[in-house]
Order: sequence, then structure tokens, then C-alpha cells
Amino acid sequence: MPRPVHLDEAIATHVHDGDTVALEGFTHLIPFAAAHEIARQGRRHLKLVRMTPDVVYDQLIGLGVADELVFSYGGNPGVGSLHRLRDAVEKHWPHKLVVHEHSHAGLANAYVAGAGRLPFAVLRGYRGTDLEQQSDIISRVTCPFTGEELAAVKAVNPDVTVIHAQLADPEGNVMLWGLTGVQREAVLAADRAIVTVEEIVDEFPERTGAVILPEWALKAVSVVPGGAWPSYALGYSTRDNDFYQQWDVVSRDRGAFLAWAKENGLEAAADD
Amino acid sequence: MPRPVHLDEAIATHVHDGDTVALEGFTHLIPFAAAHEIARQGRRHLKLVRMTPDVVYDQLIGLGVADELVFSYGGNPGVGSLHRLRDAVEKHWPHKLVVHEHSHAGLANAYVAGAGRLPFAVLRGYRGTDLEQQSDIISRVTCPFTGEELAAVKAVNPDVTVIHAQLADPEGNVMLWGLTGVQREAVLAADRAIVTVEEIVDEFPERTGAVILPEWALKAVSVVPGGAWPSYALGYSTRDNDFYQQWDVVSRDRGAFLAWAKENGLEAAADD
Amino acid sequence: MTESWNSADMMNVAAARELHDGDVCLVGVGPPNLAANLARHTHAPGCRLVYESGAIDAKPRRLPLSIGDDDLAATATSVVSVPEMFNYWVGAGRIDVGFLGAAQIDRFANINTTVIGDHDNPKTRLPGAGGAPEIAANAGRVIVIVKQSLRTFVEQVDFVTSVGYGPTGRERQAPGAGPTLVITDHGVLEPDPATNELTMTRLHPGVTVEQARAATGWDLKVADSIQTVPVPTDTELDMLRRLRAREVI
Amino acid sequence: MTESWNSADMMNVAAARELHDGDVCLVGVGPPNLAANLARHTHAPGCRLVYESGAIDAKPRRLPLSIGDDDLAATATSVVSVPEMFNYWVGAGRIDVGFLGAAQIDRFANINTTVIGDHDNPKTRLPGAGGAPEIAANAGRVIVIVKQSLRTFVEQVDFVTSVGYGPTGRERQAPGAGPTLVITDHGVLEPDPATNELTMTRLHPGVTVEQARAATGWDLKVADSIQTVPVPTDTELDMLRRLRAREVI
Repeated sequence: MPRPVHLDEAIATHVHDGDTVALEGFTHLIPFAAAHEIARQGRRHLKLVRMTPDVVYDQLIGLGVADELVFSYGGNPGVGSLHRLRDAVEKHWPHKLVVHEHSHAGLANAYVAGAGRLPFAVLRGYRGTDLEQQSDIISRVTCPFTGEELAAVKAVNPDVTVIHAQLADPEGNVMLWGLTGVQREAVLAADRAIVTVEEIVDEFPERTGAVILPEWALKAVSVVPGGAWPSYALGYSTRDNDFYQQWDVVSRDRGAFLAWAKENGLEAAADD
Repeated sequence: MPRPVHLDEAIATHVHDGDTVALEGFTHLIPFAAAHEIARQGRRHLKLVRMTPDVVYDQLIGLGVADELVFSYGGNPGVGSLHRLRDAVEKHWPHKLVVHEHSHAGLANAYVAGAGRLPFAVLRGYRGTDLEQQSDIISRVTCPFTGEELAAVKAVNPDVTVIHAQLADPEGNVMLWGLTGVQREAVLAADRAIVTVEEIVDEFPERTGAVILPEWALKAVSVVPGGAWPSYALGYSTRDNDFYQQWDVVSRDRGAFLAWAKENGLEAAADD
Repeated sequence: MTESWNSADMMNVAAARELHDGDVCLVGVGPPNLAANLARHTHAPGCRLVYESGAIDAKPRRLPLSIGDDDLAATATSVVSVPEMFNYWVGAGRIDVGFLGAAQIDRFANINTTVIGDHDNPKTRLPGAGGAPEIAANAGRVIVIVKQSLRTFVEQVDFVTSVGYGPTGRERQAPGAGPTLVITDHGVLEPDPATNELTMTRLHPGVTVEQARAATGWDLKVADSIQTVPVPTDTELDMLRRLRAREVI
Repeated sequence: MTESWNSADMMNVAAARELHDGDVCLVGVGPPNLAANLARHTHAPGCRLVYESGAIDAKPRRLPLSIGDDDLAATATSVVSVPEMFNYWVGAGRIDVGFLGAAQIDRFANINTTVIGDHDNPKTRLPGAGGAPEIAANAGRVIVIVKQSLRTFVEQVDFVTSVGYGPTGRERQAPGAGPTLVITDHGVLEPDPATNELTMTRLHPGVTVEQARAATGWDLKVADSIQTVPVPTDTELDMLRRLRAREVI
């Protein structure tokens, strides 16, 4: 089913205004090229989900793509703040961003529940934190055997999940390895999954720790070499740490950010 | 910590009368050699846990090792009945065996909860079945977000889990691949884990789908080539289908079974 | 020349025919294994075989002897753990067709594979649930393959291991459609659209309604316009025999 | 010859010294990363570094730039998914020592990394929870590394992201022991055994009690017999600089 399609076609077909969209990749294999295509096509009012918003969502938020954000850690890893995220939350620029904050364990388990099509997941956490005040996504359940009270998180089921992977095979099966984060769950929790890959090979190599997703669990596969830049794809590229450092400068200032967007053909939207 | 020890020492140190013991390996990598050592050392009153009791537990049950059995499918795969299991349940020979029957999904999730040190797990299943009458291990919970009622299973946390794997490295880390079943969860749910391996290698090869368990999560590693016979270790051996067929004949008859046990140095215990 | 065949062949062939190209099919031991592989090697080369042992898209080169056959892992697109298989694939409703067997089945397709007799003092201890309860609940549709006899087709099952349509046919609460077909050595039964009562809708060639009734422990409902299942083709029979001989195909 | 050092060096060295050989240590970005790798390359070569990105027993050859550094997966004994990391390793209590940072911390070691100001209209939106709430709850012991100032050591945190000992020091309900040490650029604080109130038990060389009090937003409790932390050794300082320079070690 997912014979390679161009990325613009994959995004146009599967990502719609107002969708809940997860672009996953925990510190590795972050689908930047797909994110840029979503911005380029002018999608609006997205509810973005991602454990670590990272620079990729800082860009989308600054570009006005998102109305809401579900996340668990919103920093520029190893650098500092995400200035576009902060500007949207603190000063509502380019418009207000509503945030839903999980812990890593909480959001990871929300995807786990989503992948299993269960309405919630149970974990040992959150207890006594103010995060529990978000009662629409975090609650408690009582163990029917021991009476112990535990945390419950509401399942996350994105309309669309996008990930970047190293390989696809000619049938459209996909393989990723290295730090594979929560991608398996994010893909299986979604209604529609799109994967960009570095390349297509006849046969997958042996790779300890690899995740393989069968083509029938995916909607589209696009070949986008370097699609994770400035993050990295193990075996193909290394993280462009300079870009992450420079982003701190570019993103601090609205004008510099807008200039960056224009230069890269990612027009920041007039706010609506 | 788990520098290779002889199997007899591993079993003597870690498996005690009355323990809850899980020998896992779903149709592959079944730890037969360790099971035989448990019988040889005369362990009694064990509560055995295993998704698929298979011939390995048929032997242990016939030898009088077990008082209770937690399981989800008790057949001789591809052949028929487990006659020693049936004799123990139906005729109390060599003594009564109390059985707790899960579905595969239920027992797998009971190990998942155990591995995460949670008291229970949630799944979509069991509803309307008579299996639900076992209210000490199967119950229901209500989703705090949607109100939906789901099945809950009580966690399984064995005192000891034993598995067979292909490889250990010099530090005692363990690697297994092929059908890896529920072994990761069974090991991590246990208080103490013992692993028999085919061999020790300096460095692990790349193997897609492999499970690697760090040495500090294990109590003992023993080198037992062929330790899964008559089941198999992918890359090392193939399943001895003839043995599984012959077992149907041997195990049908108490006398034939006792003769087999004696021949193999696995004295069936006088019942106590 | 038409090869000869028996009722077991017919049952397997009839089951295989119900698999469609592209179906994701959860395969168990025994007849389902034979039927699914027969389908894949005849009319449904694109059906996807999933084994509860963890193999997704297994393409066994010869008939697997058990669901743990080494050929399954070797030829699968992906091998996953058993918890992942049940949570993310079976439980999540990604299986289009699940095959089940039965030691007892009642008129509302409730299935017993646990005990004959009393649960705590059984006459016969059966293998137990396995993956069946969740397959019965969550597969898009369920095909039961079982020989029809007074021993298996009973008024009331001794124990409900897997739910069909519930005690009176109206209690099913599950994401999947339930047992939409029961394929026996006599023919095919389907739940009545209004009542979910299993109704004989097709007979295998040479089988009579009277024979089917005599092999059923309740007053068997028969469709007004009962069909006859087409005889096995030579292609089907030939492949069935090659699979049983465990030829590499 | 003794090398010169500053308060940040002292803080990292003091943190590193708290790791013991054999400890399973969950490492976060920033100072914890530096401290854990310093420990591993000095007195605790057998400590096991776990990164929440999925790397178990990572042995990075140079200081990782982030928890997603490619050297982590390449040198780890095992790489697991993020759900597995949190469910089977962190949540299950397999972590002996967790390091945490803080934007605000109160006298009962409750931690805020979410917002400064009102939650819905914050003055400063901070990065958020990350792995901290479950590390705080489930690690055997927690070491907080944070610079001591009126901005960070506050009478009341604006938001409780991770629980120390609760609002009055008596509300902790979690498997782990909680924050047993808070290591700052001024010295070390430990919860009072009776009340769980953070108590200054050690000062870094050259730091006075008055300086520590002036950097604390509540009436700081000081141990009767306050100790002085030994100055960094040349070995420690040398390794700290090599790690910061990202030398391959």
C-alpha cells in the first residue's frame, strides 16, 4: 500500500487543518523535513503532540501552525529554552498556545494505551504533583486486587503520526534503529502514519534494537534523505549541534525568526 | 555479578521449595535443562507459571514438583494433550494440581505489570467468559476518562524466572533472538532470574529483534549448550519434533512415564 | 481427472476460501494453520499471516509444525514479543480474520476449550484459553473450524472460554463482529442476522440436512435456501496434499 | 601543584563523589551528565549509566552533548524504547540514583520545572516535567543539583512538578527515598531525619553559613556540626576539564 510517494503528496493527503498530529523521534530521527512540509502547506489549528517539542516544534509553533501542544519536556536539548514556544505561551505570539504537560512516563504511556486502543494506561507516578490538576488527561485508578491508588493517563490517538526512519524495503515496510524512542507506539496509536526514510533497500540488514513496521500499518512512505536534519539518523548523519546552538540566537528574536522562515521558504502565517 | 556458574549451583542457590517459579520461552528457547535440574534437586510445592506449559511442565508436574499452575494454554503443541497435566488435574496423580487459567493476553499482561512493579494491568478481553470467575487474578476496572469497563489482571511476580538464551558476553549480559515471547517481562518481573545460554562470546552480533538483558538484572548465568532440547535455539538447533510425538506415548501411561524418569535420572518423588 | 477428497479436506478448503487477498489473518495451530497457508498458496497470495508467537507477515516455506516453528521467525517481516502481539496487534483490532477451534460450541457460538465437566473436578481437562478469548473479542471477524458432532455441538457449553454472542445471543460486547462463520465437516453455519443463532447455510457436497441435524446437540436451524459448497478443485487438493507432506513450496 | 577551581566545578565534583561503584544511575542533561561521567572516569568506574532516551549501561567515550547523543546507543549494553525505559526500569525501581535539576526548590525538596508565575499565564514557561516526576518518585535515592539563590531556593514553589517530601514534609507516598541530597554551589543540604526539612550539612571550602543563608528564600536550617567538603583533587579537576573539552577518554 505505501509505495513511495512524494512528501508533499503524503502531507497533502493525510494532514488536515485541525488534526491532532504527532511528529515523534526522541532526540534522534526527528522528522524535520516533514514538519517543514506541513508548514509550507499552510496547515493551521493543529494539536501537536510530542514528548520533546525540540527545535522542530519551536519552528512550527513560531510559524503559527499549532493551537495546542501536548508534551513532556520543552527545552532545546543541551542548549536552553525554546524561545518560540515560550513566546507563544507567555506572550501569545503569533497566537495563544494551550499546553498540556505530561511527564515522559505519562506521555509515553498515553501512546502505549493509544497503540493498544485502550482508553487509558496505568503508571506509578504523578502523585502529589500539580500536574494532576489536568484532570482531563491525568487521573487516578484503584487496583481491584490490592486497593492501591495509581496514576492513569488518557490515551493519545493522533490523527496522524509522522516519523523518520533509516530504511524502507520495496514493499514499503520500514526499519529504524538506534534510539527508537516512542515511535512504534506513536505510529500504532495513529489513525494514519507517514514515514520518511533515508533510502530504500532490497533487504533489511540485521540491526539489534531495530523496530520494523509492516507496510499495512502505514499510510505513506516517502524517501527523504537527510529528512531528520539538523537532528540525525544513526548510520547516515550526525547531529548538527551548531544549528541547535544557532537556533538559540535566531529564535530569541521575532524578526530574526521571521527572516529565517522567509529565507527557508517557510512563510510565517498571518495570524487568524 | 552473574559470572557463569554451574547450573546445579544456580538452581540450588536460587530455587527453593514453595517458590513461585516461571520457566518461560514461548515455543522456542524452552529451558528444559534447568527444569530437569529443578526436578533432580527434588524441589517441592512449587507454584509454576508459564504461558504454555508444554512438555516441560508436563514432566515437572508428573514428577510431583508442583502444587499449583498458572498458565494460558496447556497442550502439546502440534500433537495433542499434556497427559501428565491432565492426570494431575483429573485424577490427582501424583497429587492434586490447582490450576489458574489465563488467556495468553491476560498472562502476558500479568508479566508486563510484574516487570513494571505495578499491581495490575489493563486489557480488552475476558468479558463475558467464565475465566472471569477467578476473581483473585481477573477483575475489572473502569476508565476514569471514558467510563468504559475493562479487564484487569493481577501482576505476576515470580520468585524465580528461568530462561534459555543463545548468548552471554564475558560480563554476563545475555542476548536472545528469534521468537522471544514474554521472556523479557518474565525476567524483569522476577525477584531472581537465572539464564542458561548456548555459549559465551566476546561480543554480541547484530540481530534484529534481539532482546538484551544487562547482567545486573540477573542473578546467575550458566552455560548449557542444548539446554532447550527438545525445543530449539534459533541458530543452534532445530526442534526435536520426534521427541514431542514420542512424549504423547510415554506420558499417556504412568508406568511408562516413571520408567522414562528413572532412565533419565529424574526420580519421580514419593508423594507427600 | 478429479482427485478424491474427504470431509476433512473439504472443511479445510472451505475455510481457506474465506480468506481474502490482503486480509490480516491470525493463525493458530491445527486446521487454521493448514487453511491459511492453503489460501496463501492458492487464491490469496497477499493475505498476511500473523502468528501469536510474535511473527508478523510470516511466509513459511513449508507448513509450520507449530506456531513456534523456526521458519516463522525466519520469514516474517517483523517478530515482536508476545505482549506486543496481544496489546498492539490483536487487542488493538489490527487482525481482520481470526481462526478458532472449539471443544464445545453452542448455538450462539460461545466456545469452550477449558474443561468438560465441572471446572474444579473436570472429566476432561482441555488445553485452555490460549489466544482465543481476545481473538474472539477483537478480530474483525472470526471463523471457527470444528468437526460437527453431538460431543462438540452442545446445547450448553460446560465453560465459556471465548464469547461468541453470549448466553442468549444478545450479550456480545466487543469490538469485533464475532464468529461470522462456523466451518465444519458437514458444511457452514452463520449467525442469523436477527438473533445470532447459528444457522446452517451451506452443506458440503454429499451431506444432507438430516446428517447435519444428527450431528448437532440442539434443534438446528437451517436456512430456507441452503447452498451447496463447491467441491474442492484439483489445485486446492493438490496444494493441500503438498502442505500436509510439508513440501517446500 | 593544585589547579584552581570555581564553585561550579566544586558542585560537579561534590555530586560525582556521591555516586558509588555499581550504582545504577539515571543521567539527565547538564550537570548530572557531567557529574555521572566524572564519577565513572574517577572513583566509580563500575557505575552504570542509564539515559532516559533508552540507553542502558552507556559508556560514552566523550561527554554526550545531549541524552540523544549517538555515542550513547553505540556504546550501551542495550537500547530500549522510551516506554520500556520508564515502565520496566525507572518505574519498576531499578534505578539506584537519579539526578535532578530544579528551577525552584522549597524547604521540603519539592521541585518546580514547569512555570514561574501562574500556570495558565506564566511569567516564564519552563521546559517542564521530562522524566523528573517518576525519577523523583521511584529512584532509590535522588540527588538534586542546583545553584543556590533567592530565585531558586524559595519559600513556596509556584508549581510542584516533582514531589520531594510534600507541602509539610510528611506527604511523600512513593517507593523511593526521595531527595536525600541537594548539592549546590554553596554546599550540601540533606533532609532532617525527623522533619524532612532541608538542612545545610556541608559547605564548600570558602563558603560561609551567612552566604548560604543569604542565598536561601527561607529561614535555612543549618546542622550543628557542619562539615566542609574536601577541595577537588587534581585528578577530579583534570578529568572535569577533559570532559568539558569533549576529549575522547
